Amino acid sequence: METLLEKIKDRVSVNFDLKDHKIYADQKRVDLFFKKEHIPSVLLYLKEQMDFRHLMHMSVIDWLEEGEFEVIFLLWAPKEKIKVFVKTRIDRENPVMENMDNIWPQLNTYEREFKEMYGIEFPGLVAPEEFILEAWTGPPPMRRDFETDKFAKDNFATRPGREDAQDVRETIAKRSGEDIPDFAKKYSR
Amino acid sequence: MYNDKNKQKIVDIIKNAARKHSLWVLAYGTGCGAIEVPATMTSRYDAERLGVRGAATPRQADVLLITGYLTVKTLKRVIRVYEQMQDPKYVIGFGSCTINGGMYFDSYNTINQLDLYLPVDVYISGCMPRPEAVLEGFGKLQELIGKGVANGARQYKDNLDYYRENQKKVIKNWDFQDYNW
Amino acid sequence: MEREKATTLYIGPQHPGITGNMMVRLKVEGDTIVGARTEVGYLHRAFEKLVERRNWVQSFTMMCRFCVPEPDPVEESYARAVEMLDKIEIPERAKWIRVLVLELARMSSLLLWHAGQGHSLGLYTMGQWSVGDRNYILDLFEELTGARIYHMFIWPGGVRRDFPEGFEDKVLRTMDYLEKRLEDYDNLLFENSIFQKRTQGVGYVSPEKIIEHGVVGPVLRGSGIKSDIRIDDPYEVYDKLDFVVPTQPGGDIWARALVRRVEIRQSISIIRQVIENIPKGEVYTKVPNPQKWKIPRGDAYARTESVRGEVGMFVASDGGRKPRRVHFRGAAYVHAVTLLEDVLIGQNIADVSAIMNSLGTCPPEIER
Amino acid sequence: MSFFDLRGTLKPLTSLKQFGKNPHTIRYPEVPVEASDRYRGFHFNEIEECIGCGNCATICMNESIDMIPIEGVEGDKGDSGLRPRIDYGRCCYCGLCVDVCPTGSLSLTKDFIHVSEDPDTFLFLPGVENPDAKDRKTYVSNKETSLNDWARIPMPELEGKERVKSFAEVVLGYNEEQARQEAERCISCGICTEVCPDHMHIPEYINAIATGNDEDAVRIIYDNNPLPELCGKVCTRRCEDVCAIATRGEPVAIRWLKRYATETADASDVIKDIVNPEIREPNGKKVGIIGAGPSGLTAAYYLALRGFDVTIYEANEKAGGMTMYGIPKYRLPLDSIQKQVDYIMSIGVKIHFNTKVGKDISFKEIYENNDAVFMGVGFPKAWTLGIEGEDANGSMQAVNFLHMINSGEDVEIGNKVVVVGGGNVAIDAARVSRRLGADVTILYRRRIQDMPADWEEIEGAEDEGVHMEPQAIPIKIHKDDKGNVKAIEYLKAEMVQSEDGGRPRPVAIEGSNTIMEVTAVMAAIGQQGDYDFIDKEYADQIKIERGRFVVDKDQQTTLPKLFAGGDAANRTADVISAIADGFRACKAIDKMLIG
Repeated sequence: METLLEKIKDRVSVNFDLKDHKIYADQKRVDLFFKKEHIPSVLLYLKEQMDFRHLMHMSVIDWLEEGEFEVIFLLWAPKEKIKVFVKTRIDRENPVMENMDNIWPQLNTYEREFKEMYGIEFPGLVAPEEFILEAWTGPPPMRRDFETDKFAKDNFATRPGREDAQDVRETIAKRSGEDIPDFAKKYSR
Repeated sequence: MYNDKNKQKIVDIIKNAARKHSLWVLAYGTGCGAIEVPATMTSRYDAERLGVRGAATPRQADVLLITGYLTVKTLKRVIRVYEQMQDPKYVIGFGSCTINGGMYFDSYNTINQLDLYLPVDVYISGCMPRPEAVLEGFGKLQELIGKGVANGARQYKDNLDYYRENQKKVIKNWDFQDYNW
Repeated sequence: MEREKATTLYIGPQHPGITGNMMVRLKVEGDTIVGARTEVGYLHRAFEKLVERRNWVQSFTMMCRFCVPEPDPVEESYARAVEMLDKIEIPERAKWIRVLVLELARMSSLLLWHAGQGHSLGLYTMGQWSVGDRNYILDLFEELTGARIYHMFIWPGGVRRDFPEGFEDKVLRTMDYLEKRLEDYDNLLFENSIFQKRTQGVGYVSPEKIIEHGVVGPVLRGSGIKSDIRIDDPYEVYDKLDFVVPTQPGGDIWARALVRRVEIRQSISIIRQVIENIPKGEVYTKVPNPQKWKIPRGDAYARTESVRGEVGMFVASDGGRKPRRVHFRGAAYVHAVTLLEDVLIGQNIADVSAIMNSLGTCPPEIER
Repeated sequence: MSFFDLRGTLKPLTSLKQFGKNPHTIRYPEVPVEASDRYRGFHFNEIEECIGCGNCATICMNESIDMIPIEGVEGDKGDSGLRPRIDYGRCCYCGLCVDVCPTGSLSLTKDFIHVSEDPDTFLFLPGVENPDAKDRKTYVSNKETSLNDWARIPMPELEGKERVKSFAEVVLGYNEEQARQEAERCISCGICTEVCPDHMHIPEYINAIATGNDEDAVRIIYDNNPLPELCGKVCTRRCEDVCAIATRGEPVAIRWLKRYATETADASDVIKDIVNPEIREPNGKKVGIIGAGPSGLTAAYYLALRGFDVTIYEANEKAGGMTMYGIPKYRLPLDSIQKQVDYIMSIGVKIHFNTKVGKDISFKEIYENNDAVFMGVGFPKAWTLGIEGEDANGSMQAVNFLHMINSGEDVEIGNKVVVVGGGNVAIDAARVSRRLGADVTILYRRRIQDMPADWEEIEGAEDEGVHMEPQAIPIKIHKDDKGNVKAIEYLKAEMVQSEDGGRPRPVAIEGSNTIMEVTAVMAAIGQQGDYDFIDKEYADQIKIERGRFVVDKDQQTTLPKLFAGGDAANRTADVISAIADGFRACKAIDKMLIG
């Protein structure tokens, strides 16, 4: 299995500028990292030339701390029965990704979702404005800096009647006269 | 309370007795609880023997089952559906989500308390409620109708401003054609 | 003055023929559909946002809610993805129990499909029967997992409980009963000339659309391609089980119905094999205290064959106590949006409901 | 297909064969339906068994569980006094609360029907509102599938045979991975902090260890304990007795985790770097402290941090008091105390060693030259057995024996030692004697399970080959003609249940005299205070009861300006109480002098 995955990596790296790769033999999977510009041609190559015809999934991860979005395409080769994860990173401040729904029309749905949920722009994407949300005015909700609990508290009131709830740790600290310093509270749960 | 038993006129008593044995439920699966509705309606639990059965359109229905959480987008449609329904009409809140948000209490897209936006006559607890609990809920609704205290629709009319205010707080645009606030 | 030829017709979200809470906006000329647009989002609960606030174990309770009719494949794929990330080996018996649960879920979902497919064509008796019989499977679930619909039974590390006493016999008895009932279903549904005429040649999915749209599951097999994740990318113990993957060349509703007709029988056979071969032993590998459980940085994708096709869970960890990203791939995510829009063109309005049922449209799975 | 499909028309009609069959419709609601034996319905809580740890509220991702005080449940040590209340407007019936319940008090029942027009009725106190649901429990907490970790990570130790060869430390300490794993067992409830005399921030520092922030853990520990490594090695750890996990499993190794965290700082300047304390500007007030034991050092450390000018007077040549001279080195190596004392001195605490109050400096002088005085003098004098022949050579007090060993003196004990007593001191003396090569027997009045010593110590002693002779009452020490110990004579005893319901007491059996040949006898039956150094004019004003200073809750004695702590002021006589006394006194002195 490992050699097969190596071979795939080698074949791709001959044709494209492969930034990095990772092989998971137990999962029959190879991760390939590219620069954003190469993604469409890589996907097209994998689909047309290398049997990776089934697009299992496309996903976006928000690495808030690193200021980047990770865009991942999960491909499956029905004949060889292996997975390829094509990964790239795009800037979080000004996220633009090439529209690729001509390669797989199903990507249209994914791109509409990511446009709405992460604010990633796909130039040339033909789709109605709204996908899941309606009349949404806030920031793209799946971004990590959007606080869903705060939003819910502000907009959807909670039923009163639960105000007498107490925290066990605080109750005990109060009873025994313990002062928990602020820096320790960071670790309280 | 509106219309309590002592003040019910004879004609009301007769009307309510008739109403409670013929509850037509609007077939609108608003949330995940809709999966237990077929089970309740079909052969094992057979709610029809209790006078409960499905109706296809809002104008023919008496009971609006809110089966669980309501997203803001659905809430808008549900309000319209509710307002299209003709009297007598009742709302059953089905499952935890309608009471206090359920497991989606911190979601940015689901409302927490149904009774801020629509009057609710009966709540059924559970996530999701078993068909027995649903039958029990219908039984309770019938009981309330018989007593003449299931007055959600009246409350809605009388306190329309209150409900509208709450609805407008979460529904940012209301752009149904020829059906406006 | 020329009259506008195409009319816009909205079906849903409140419509008895729609499978769940979604809308299809049709452009029709007379009775024929010339354009279709789906509108989803009525059930968006933001699970993928919510799990960012919940730790690895807490998140598992959300998983079954992704798809209401068949919650277990989602639970299983989440559990397996987490196990892949943290390199947890689960006991052998747990794997077998998982297969049993998955197959029972497949059956219950297929019975619901029988009802929906019949209902969409006006055959109401089918619904009364199959949803009624589905309760026997839900009874089994209740006995095993403690809940009828949301089982929350398959969790990272194995399954939550072992079989209760006498459970195996009960499963076999139920299977015997259902097998007999399937003959009745054949007579009522598959032999029914109305059903045949309404489904043959309707809702055609051409083979070239399959690759484009990432079609999976019975829809793929109904177009003549033999593909099943249980065989191609075996998980749990499917590689130790003996079953056939049915295919039909037709590509229409009828072909997909025939595929599902065989599948429910295959499920019965798999369940019997599981009961026969299940090994003894533990059912749960201890995971660390949920409050403090940290998973090393990385990502994993676990895919499971559900009744609608491939469902998968993409899980990414940043090395912390909570998932960084949990992204669910539902079969309906492509079937019910781009593919449905494509397939509906040229069909009659009356067939919309049947086509949606046949494609396995499941709105909660699309918008999560 | 033909226009008229006969088969397709007739086949569906076969369903008519179902006509007249028994319906499978259930007769609910006329005939009630019972849920399965595993159904996850409403909750039930055994109010008596529940300790209010709140783990259910923590695991509940829907925030549907609130901890509230309820009538009839008074919280005391090991019970927060709160009980869960469940909001069925939130609950998703996943049962995780049951799976993490450490006591197993929470369970789910077969009940599932609650229908109401009033949404406020969906708040529910399990166990209080449905006491009859006890018989309908279904989903119960199961130790096998529970999410709690019941088993402790075993502490690596030296083998019993290895141990007796030297004074090397017996407990080896967790390595990083073991510590993380052990810290991950903690459920962060905080029940333990109440029974800790010092109320250390236990959940917080364990959590810091679990997240890999050992230095933060050290900082949190140093917030109210300046001798953590000492505690990490020899604390009596009452916290572990009430640990929520301990109700059904082994408690979290709180002591060993503290030891792990503090051991990572291996020198006093490393500690100083990590803790990096904020030292206030000198405020000009002077505090004198008598005795550099744990309580004195604690008071000194925190007073110095608050800007006081602190001086300690210590009779011995090293600081640490009983922990330095009473605890054998295989339990508490010398340098681990020394390092902490060095750190305390490095922030500005002055210690006058070899200065015995009453001899080298008078109490009066200290009292008058300082704005406040703290006394942590401990119990230096050991009780004697009070039997015939105790003046023989080779008959000694165990405390003195340990003191001599720890100061590096040679003590002649021969090859057969008898230790009388069952406390930690007795075990220590026995194990030290074993390391010196003697055969050791412990004579104890009661049974082994009645011994006040830590069970770990007793087990350790047994592993090392110490012989236990319970229910033995010594009556006489036989001397040989040179005045050396020759043998000890004791009576066997039987345990008699006392009539007032107290614990059984030993009663000697007449005529069961046994004589054992020995070369040394050590008495370890307790110590007492020695307050002769206090000048007469003050001694009258200080109230002493049963050998201890009478102090109020601020550790203040009846003499103003004089505070006391440690063994001389509390009844528990352990390190952590002494530290707590010192910390309390520091706060009180600060309040008294600065306000």
